[in-house]
Amino acid sequence: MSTDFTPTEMMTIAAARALTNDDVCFVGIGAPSAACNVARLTHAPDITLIYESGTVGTKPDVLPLSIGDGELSDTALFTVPVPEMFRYWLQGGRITTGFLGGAQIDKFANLNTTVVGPYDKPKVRLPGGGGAPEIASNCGRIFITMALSNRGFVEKLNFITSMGHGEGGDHRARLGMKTKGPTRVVTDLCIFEPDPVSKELTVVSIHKDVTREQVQENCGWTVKFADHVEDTPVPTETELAVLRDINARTKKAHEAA
Amino acid sequence: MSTDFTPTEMMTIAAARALTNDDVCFVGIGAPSAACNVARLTHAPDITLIYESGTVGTKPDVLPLSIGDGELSDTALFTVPVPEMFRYWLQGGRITTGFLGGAQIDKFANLNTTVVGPYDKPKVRLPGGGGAPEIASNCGRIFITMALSNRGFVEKLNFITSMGHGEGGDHRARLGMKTKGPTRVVTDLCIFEPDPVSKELTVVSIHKDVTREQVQENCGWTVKFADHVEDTPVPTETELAVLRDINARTKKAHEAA
Amino acid sequence: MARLCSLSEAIAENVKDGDTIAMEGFTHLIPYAAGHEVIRQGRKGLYLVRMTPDIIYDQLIGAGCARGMKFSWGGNPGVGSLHRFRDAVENQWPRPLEIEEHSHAAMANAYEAGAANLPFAMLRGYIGADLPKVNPNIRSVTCPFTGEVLAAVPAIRPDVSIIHAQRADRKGNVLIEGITGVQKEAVLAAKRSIVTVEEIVDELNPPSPNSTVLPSWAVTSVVHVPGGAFPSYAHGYYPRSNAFYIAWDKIARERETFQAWIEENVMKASPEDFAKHAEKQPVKAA
Amino acid sequence: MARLCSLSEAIAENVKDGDTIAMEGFTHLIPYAAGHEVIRQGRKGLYLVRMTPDIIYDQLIGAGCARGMKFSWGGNPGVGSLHRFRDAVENQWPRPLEIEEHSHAAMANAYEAGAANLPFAMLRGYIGADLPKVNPNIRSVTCPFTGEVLAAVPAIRPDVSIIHAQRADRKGNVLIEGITGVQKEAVLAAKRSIVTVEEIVDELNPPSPNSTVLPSWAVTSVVHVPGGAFPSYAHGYYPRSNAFYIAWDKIARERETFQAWIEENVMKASPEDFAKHAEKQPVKAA
Repeated sequence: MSTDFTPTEMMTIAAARALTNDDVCFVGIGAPSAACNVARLTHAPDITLIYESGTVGTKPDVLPLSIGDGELSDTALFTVPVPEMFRYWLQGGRITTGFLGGAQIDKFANLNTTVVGPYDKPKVRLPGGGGAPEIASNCGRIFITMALSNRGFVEKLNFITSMGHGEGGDHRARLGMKTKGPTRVVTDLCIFEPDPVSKELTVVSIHKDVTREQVQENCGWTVKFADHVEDTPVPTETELAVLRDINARTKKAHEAA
Repeated sequence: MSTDFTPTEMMTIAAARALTNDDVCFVGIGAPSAACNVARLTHAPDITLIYESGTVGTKPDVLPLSIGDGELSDTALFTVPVPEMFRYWLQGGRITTGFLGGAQIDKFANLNTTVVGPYDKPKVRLPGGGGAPEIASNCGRIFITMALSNRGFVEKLNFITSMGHGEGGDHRARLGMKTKGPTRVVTDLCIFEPDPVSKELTVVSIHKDVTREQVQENCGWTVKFADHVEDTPVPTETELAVLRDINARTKKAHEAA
Repeated sequence: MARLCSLSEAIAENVKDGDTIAMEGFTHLIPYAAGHEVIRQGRKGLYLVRMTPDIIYDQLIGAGCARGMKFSWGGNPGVGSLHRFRDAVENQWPRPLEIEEHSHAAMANAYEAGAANLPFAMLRGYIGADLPKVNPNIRSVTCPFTGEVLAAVPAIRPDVSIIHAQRADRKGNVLIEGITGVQKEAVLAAKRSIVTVEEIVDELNPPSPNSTVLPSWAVTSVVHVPGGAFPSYAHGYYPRSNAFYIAWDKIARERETFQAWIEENVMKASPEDFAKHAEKQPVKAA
Repeated sequence: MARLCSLSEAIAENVKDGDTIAMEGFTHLIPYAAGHEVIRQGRKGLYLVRMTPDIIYDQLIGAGCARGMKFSWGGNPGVGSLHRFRDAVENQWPRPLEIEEHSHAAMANAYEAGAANLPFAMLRGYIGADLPKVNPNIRSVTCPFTGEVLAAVPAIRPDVSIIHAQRADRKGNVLIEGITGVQKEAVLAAKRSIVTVEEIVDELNPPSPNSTVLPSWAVTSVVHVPGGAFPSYAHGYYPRSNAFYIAWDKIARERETFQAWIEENVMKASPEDFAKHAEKQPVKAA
């Protein structure tokens, strides 16, 4: 067992662990993409990874910089037009797990990637929703991974780009959604899961050498901890080796071209 | 110039002549298919033929028996799924000419291929509309070809499968259609075109050795003749040779398999 | 993930009495072997869906498997009428057949909407046509931006869809080539699906990255049935038997000749009997 | 039929001041050379449409060609912000930019509806999201069968769409392979269209009968511009220049460095300058 790892490595590996061979996973770019490919290269070799560029069953050898790098199509089972991706595969209800990141999240796992400040006069104009609004509603369940910080984990979002559990409780069901929504948020310090009833994000596992105080200091709301908080198992040597290998290959590839 | 030809040959060749190199033509099976391919093999080598099976730019060496024979896909520029054919290409307004046949037609070029007798208790249950209802409304213009007969050319249809000029006049425009509808009906005895105002089918050309009386005897309504009725030019040797060649190849191919 | 199994298992597990069932194939790749297995297993009360109910549904209707049919063109393509279909509609033999009739455009859009998990499809269609007068499932929807009125039909969501394809790999990923019709949509719109294939291969190797593939996890059962599309054809494998389509007109015209044909060629036959049809070479290589 | 011509002719004939214009390409096959020609010809007041306005639209916005933009994700993929886009939205520099913002699903459906000649698209979308509160072009439609309420957006119908593709034949038929994005829909939804290609060939020879082909009669202009998708990529021809995407962040961050780059690499350059980028081999053969 290795003890020499960074918080980001821990985050990626902890995120990867929740995926299984049976998952058909809609992969967001960045941290989600790293986690999904670590899962594929370790315990879930048969996982189906789908990127919104239309690539289905892709097995990239290096992590894509963009959602539509050539690597994704080269290694895919097949590639469909983008309208088909959103109509038949995502809206069609064929995706078991959507894996998202975001700029900001609130305690009900709603995400903001649109604006900081008022929409009409933004303080910061972020990229926008992309696929997230419908990924969040149409996938069987949602995993989220982002580094814990006061800027990112906020009490109230300026803008809900994609709905998590809305105002909490049965809000999703009241809007007619039959999917589960966010079931896990993996950060570099801890793992949250929504409370079964209130749906408020609750710390269920803390990474090695992290304290509850550190979690609270880096989160913009008053953090709830589960009755029993687990210690996140540290990365195995295999997990770390796989992650570092793919990161090294990726760095080399992205700097080359 | 040949004089030895059958009425059906005259019909097919007369139908073929109205097509040009610039046409993108949605081809019905049977007589329309023969006419379109004679056009392609004579004066309109660059015509684009499309069959509703999804085959685009097809150049069959033998006439297909069905709308989706392998010959059509083998010789096509490309083949699209049937929903795409009806959505992007037909409804998309990309087709200049639709070429239809039918079991029954009335004087406003409405077609019936659904039932003879009441819909609920039909005397004869015909195959139904297939692509015709939307071919009739979405193609730039419609050509129709069918043999003239009292059973086929009727005063009143039991059922309008696809609308031609409806009740005549500006009926199409009143329903919001921007396409021309049927502009020519080619039979084995004569050629009809709609009157510019009333839209009633009017004989504009009569084939060799056919009399006005024969036309009237074989038509279920009182036939209108144009002020100036032309003599349909008889088939050229090339036209006849091409038609007979493809018919012979077709007969051989269909009996073989 | 798709289960690779025998045809009798696939039909027994996935096709139930009373199901809404779509066997698709637009002239090409029609799943005849599977249709025969449905007849052999004696399914009753099926609600048949198919754009072009040709011989395969004439056989199911004549054999008494069907209670109703949704369709857009019911004929023997290039030949004439479907005599068993007409006998059911005109004379209720062997039992009455409830019909719901659409245009091709509406059916194709309805499958597309089913695959896209939408409750209905809209189209610029049926203008000036009589079908909306006799089919209460043709309605309308108004554009919330322009006010334009469009035709609307319910999405098709079969209990089970059955198609035939060229090949599958051992994981159950399926490749379809040539005239693909509405088969992909029919499978994705259905709760369960069966794909019979000409070949099972180690590597699917689609010829283009954009080839038509159904991934294993979107299919319920995959069955190896060489020749299973006869008398239709499999692009790259064997040609359409136009001669059989022409011959069917006589076979199906009388109840007795039809029943004798079914007894001999379906009830006493097996899926393996289709293999002989796979041996003919296409006139042109694909 | 498509006209084969030079890029300057194609842009001069088809792109007018004030046009609604879509330059599409989902990371792959982005028509950069054509975008540069639009800047060089000094078009003004363009209303830009694109799902993922990345560097190509950052350049057009910063160069002052645009009055507005409809989009669903505006960023430098994998790198960060589009600084010229942000400067226009946050500081109205070089001019104000009216924006209409959607989700990817809505934009993809809106292109699809445009290609299908429908006035609007419907989707199960935007549930619980805030965009409908700020975008009056997100409305709803009710299913006439189930009563379910779905989101509705207007169809996208550009005056002109521009895409890049792998190859065309001499008649102007175009083949697109790999990640095809919404390019086919963008072309079919538009009044006019320009396709720049890596190669002009005698025979198109699509690898599959079901390959993505745009026939000559559905395209206005076809232009031979090898390397014309750089710094994006052309599947089978050359790889994406991730290094350029990373470098762009610094170039675009300040107005001065941006303007110097445009002057040097667009205003003083020509379409032929893209050819050098076509010489790099992809890491993996397609």
